[in-house]
Amino acid sequence: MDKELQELIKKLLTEKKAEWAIGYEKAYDEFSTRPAFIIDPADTARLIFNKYCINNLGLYLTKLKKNKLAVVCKGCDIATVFELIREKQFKRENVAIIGVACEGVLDKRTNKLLEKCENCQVKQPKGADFTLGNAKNSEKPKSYADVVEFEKKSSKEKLEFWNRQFEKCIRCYACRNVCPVCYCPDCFALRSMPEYLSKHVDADKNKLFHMIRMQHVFGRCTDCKACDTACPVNIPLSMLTKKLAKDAKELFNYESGADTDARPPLSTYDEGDSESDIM
Amino acid sequence: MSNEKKKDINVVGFLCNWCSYAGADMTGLGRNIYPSNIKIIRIPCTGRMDPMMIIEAFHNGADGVLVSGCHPGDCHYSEGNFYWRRRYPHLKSLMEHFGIDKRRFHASWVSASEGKKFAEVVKKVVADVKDWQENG
Amino acid sequence: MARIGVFVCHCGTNIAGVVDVTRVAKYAETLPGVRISVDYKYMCSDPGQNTIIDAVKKYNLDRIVVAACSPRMHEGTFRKTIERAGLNPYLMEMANIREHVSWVHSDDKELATQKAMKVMEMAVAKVRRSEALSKMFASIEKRALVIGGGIAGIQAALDIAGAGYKVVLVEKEPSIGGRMAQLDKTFPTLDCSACILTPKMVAVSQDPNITLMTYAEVVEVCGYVGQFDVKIKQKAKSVNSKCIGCGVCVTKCPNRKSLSEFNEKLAPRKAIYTPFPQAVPNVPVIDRETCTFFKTGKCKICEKVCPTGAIEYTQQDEIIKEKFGAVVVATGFNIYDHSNYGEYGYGEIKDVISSLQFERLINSSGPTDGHVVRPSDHKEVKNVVFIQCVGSRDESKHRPYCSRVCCMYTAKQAMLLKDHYPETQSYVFYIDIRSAGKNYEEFVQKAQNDYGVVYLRGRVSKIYERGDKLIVKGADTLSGAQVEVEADMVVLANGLEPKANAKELAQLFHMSYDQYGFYNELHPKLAPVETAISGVFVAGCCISPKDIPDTVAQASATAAKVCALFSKEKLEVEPLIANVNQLTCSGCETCYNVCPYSAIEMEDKEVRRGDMRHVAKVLESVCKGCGACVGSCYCKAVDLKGFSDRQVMNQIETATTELSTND
Amino acid sequence: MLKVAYFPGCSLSSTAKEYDVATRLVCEDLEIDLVEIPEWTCCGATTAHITSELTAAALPAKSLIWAEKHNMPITSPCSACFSRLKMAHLNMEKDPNLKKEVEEVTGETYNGKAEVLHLTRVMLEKYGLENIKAKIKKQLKGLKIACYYGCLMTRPAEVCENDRVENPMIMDNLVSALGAEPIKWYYKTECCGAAFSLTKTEIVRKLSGDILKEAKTCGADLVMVACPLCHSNLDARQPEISKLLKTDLNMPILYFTQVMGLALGYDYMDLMMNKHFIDPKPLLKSKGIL
Repeated sequence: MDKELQELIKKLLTEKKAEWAIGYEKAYDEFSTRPAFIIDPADTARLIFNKYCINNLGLYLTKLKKNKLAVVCKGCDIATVFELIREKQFKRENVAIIGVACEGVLDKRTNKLLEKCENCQVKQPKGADFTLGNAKNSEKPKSYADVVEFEKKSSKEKLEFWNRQFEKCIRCYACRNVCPVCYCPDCFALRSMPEYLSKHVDADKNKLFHMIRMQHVFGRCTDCKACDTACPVNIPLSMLTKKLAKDAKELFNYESGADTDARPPLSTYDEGDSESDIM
Repeated sequence: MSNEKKKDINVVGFLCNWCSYAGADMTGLGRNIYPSNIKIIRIPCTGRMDPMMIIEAFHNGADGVLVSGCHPGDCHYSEGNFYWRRRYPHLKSLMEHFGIDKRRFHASWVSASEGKKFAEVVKKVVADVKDWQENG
Repeated sequence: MARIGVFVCHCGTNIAGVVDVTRVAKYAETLPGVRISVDYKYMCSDPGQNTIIDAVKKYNLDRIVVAACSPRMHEGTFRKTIERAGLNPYLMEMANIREHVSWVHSDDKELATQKAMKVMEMAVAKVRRSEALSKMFASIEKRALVIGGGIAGIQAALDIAGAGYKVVLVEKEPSIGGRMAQLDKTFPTLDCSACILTPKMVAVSQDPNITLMTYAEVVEVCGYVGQFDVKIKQKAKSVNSKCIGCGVCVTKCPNRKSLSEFNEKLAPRKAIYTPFPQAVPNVPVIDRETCTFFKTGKCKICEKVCPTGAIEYTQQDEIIKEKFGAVVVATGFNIYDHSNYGEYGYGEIKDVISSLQFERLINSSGPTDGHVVRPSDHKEVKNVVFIQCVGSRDESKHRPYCSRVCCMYTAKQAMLLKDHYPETQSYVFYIDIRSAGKNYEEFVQKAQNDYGVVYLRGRVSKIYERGDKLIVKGADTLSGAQVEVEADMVVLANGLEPKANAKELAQLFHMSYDQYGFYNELHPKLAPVETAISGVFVAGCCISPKDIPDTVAQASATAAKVCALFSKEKLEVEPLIANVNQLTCSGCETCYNVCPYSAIEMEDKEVRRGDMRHVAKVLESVCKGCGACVGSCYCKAVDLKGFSDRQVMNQIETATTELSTND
Repeated sequence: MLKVAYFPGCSLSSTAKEYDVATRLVCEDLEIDLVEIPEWTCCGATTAHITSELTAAALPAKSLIWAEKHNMPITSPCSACFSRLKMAHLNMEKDPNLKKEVEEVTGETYNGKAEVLHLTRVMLEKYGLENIKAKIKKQLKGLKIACYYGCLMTRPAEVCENDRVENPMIMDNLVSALGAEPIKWYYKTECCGAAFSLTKTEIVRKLSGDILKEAKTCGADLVMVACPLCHSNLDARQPEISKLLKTDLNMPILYFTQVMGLALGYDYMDLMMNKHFIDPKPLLKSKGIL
């Protein structure tokens, strides 16, 4: 597949269909890959795709202010690209999506498949401009069993759980920096007028940061797990992003990144929306 | 978000200017008594209600939060409360996931003429928060 | 550092009777930035306001907090005060320690005082982050819309037109005149309703400043004071402007399947009709629901007989768009539907009639030419029972309010009956007689003393038919006896309630209404014809039940309000609107999508040198300041003047901390 | 087949035995399965509800719980029993504390799911008027019937879910369906004197007398009732009332299931009409029904 990929990108760059191409290349060892940014068609030989291509390259689309881009996407990463198009961060016609079939990626720390790759519905990418390779989608739907289990805890237990987690947080903002939809020009966490978040680092303030971040990405987060994987202190952020996906589905029957023309759940309404909990 | 030390229940109420704030004024005109635990912040419309402000309120140590607006269809700005009606269940669910008990976060529709209802709503919110504090 | 002045009002004993105002003022002094703190008996009085102005000068204050009543009451007053003192009016905040503290926490003075201190502290915290805002002006379309062509709408239209402004009067029915046109005589003078109303109706039709739109309804409203964009649906009358009102079509129409609305369904009417002979405009309409031609495609008699060719079957409903600077809503009332009263026969006993039906029966141009006969068998009546408070003062029917006019019109009806038929005897069952008004009590006394009307204080428990009589069983609470009256007819004093679609109309304008659907005044005493929506005024029974003189007075009051508005060149509007910090805007278009007013525009702009971006911008003249954009912007690029994140966060922080001293 | 939990109540096993017999016969014929609640207890009428709220709720609760457990609507032909069952149900719904207490006393839980219906509603709404019509064997032509509802079947309106308290029509509609003529009269819900039956009989004589007199004036051949107490006041007291009014009223009082039984082809003795003080035989014979 690597050959095919290299040829395709070479063609796109040569024909000026893309100014930049974003793909993966081998990093410091055989278990590591890193993003590769290619301008020169002659440079495409670096490009690879394998089970260590864990990064969501959609992240770089908002950072590269270029008109024409080509990006290598696993099936799951396409949702991110679609979401960013919906959020008007660039136009559909300006990005060539190169979908690559994927049997799941490995967390190199454990050498295990990522949890999201089990029951994956998009091993074979959907909605790409070019698709390379073949893979069979899982027949089982995405499982929310762990979230459902967590929801059963009492609020006190939940509070204690998160307090322990955020005790560990060092506020490195890695989660935010790898998040493709955290592209705000001026993040609330860094503002001083008003100071939404104290710069002081403690469990309480760390939690405030994560609560607000999670609220801000509701209906936008595609549950890509970039933050979860990036966290250096292993805070289970997946437990939060998955909750967002579950709520969007259950409360508003909405799935982020499924449709580039959709109205996200909080920027629209229905006159018959439920209000059972409102006095 | 430690509330253990505090004795008195502390509820922050965000009231839309046109219906619920006026409704709360009506509560006064009717001399309906309600617990003094609630501190009211006037906002133009529940559509203005940024979920972030509610998270900030809990972070600052509020035991309870109430957001109250116009009944659906009555919004002074036509649609504001419809947007709020979507933010509320989402935010409540997310807050619960973080361990903010559901008894601490409430929403209501109180019109400009429902003075008595506002008093009842405040009583209910304070009772719920108390229940959470006492019974966990 | 801010230089804040805090002014605590006693409001006589309204606040000071519960809250220790001196403690509140003392506490204020301990807050950072507060330079002076004063308490005073009536802050809104002249000397009170002067205290503020003097303090601004003496202490060089730049921000003010007034702890007093609701800002909905006096925010405007105190903004003007500090403007007089040379400050920007938006650097003042009110702490509501009356409606939200003293009046609702009078059970515990200590807690009330502590809360008052906190509420004041929150206002200080907010004002610290207030910004000077410059005034904004909007243009005024000097045309008024009057909705409802009853006596209130007619009076308002005439008064506004008389001042030289253009008016469009919209009426749902084919003619103006409203309820007053249905009445026979009016209390307490017993002058004929039509005789005093019809000249005004004619004046409306002849006034060059008034455009009359009958058989029309308001269907959509956008905009705001000075600039209301209104869509009016002109229903197809099927009769065009060639009509000269000769009435041949009505006479010849063979279809009399409908019951006359104007005659309260006591008589049939034709499919082509004018509601009553003195209708204005005197142009008939075709009721397409019942018209033979519209139902079967055959007939067309009216077209054949019309001498001017005015019948136009192909007419369509039309939507007309108009711009108005102000609106008067005068939609009037319906009477309570007594079929909800099982004890009075569920509306199924023919000779138990409503008060309006009685008006039509006794009116000489009514369906019986003024003969008061039983609807069931057209026999004349001898004994008539009147029952008061039907759908009024009745908790069980969710109508606890008094309808105000029923005691008077019942007395009137009993007297008119005796005048017409001296041999009749009337009985009135009542709860209390409420006859407050000029010459009203005398009028009721006259009914009792000169006309021999028997007043029985008590309610009726049952009416039933026995033979051709009605048996009325009730209580006379004054004698303690149960009474039974054998009557020929029972006339119910139906209470007044809002029009069935009153709520829908309110929602078009976003006016607030009470649980019954009566429109809420801005202030029940001091702004009785204004609503919370500036530029929208209300008059007559759509606010609450009232008699004709009060209705006319209110209508003229709305006209005065409209004229005062139109006398200005430009309209000052609140600058409490949204603004976008384009540097932090990501261009996601969320605000653009949620704005109810389309007040957000997206533009491609170089926000910094070399930083070309797709960003949002607020159209200042369109924004109404609802803040839906602020609530949905995750980049925190939009903020709302007067309710900014900095202000709200300061309030939250203060609200959630304890009082800073033990005082 | 419609299955209904049946609460006969005390009267139906004594003074109103004929009501019980007729009801069971008719239901069998209509194929309504009346399942008598095993070991049903007193509904608590008149004594319990004026003395102890808990007893008033706990007594009927046992039957309610049984009906809920067996997933059946619960009915009683007696208006007083019906009223007590329904009241207990509603009071427990309104007051969770009361429900808790009742659950402690009875040792069982109640989920508030029992559907309490008066027997007339079971027949006319659950079973259906059209279905009844289909079963009729004998049209009751020429019979003028005054339907008397009394108080507890229709009031309080919110308890009985009746929107026509002042002029109920449910039994009148039944009478029409059976081929007889319901007379138009307005004493359908007047008080019969009810529980003063034993303590202050002069009140009963006056009030029940008014009702009987009105029925007579309006041309009724017989009065149809759906409550044992109404029946006993109108029937058993009738000889005294006639004496008081100095006229022979001779107004037979029949239970509505007895009237239905006639239309379904049962005879005088099947329906135990011989138990009535005012014998309906001469009337029914003269109309050709017997």
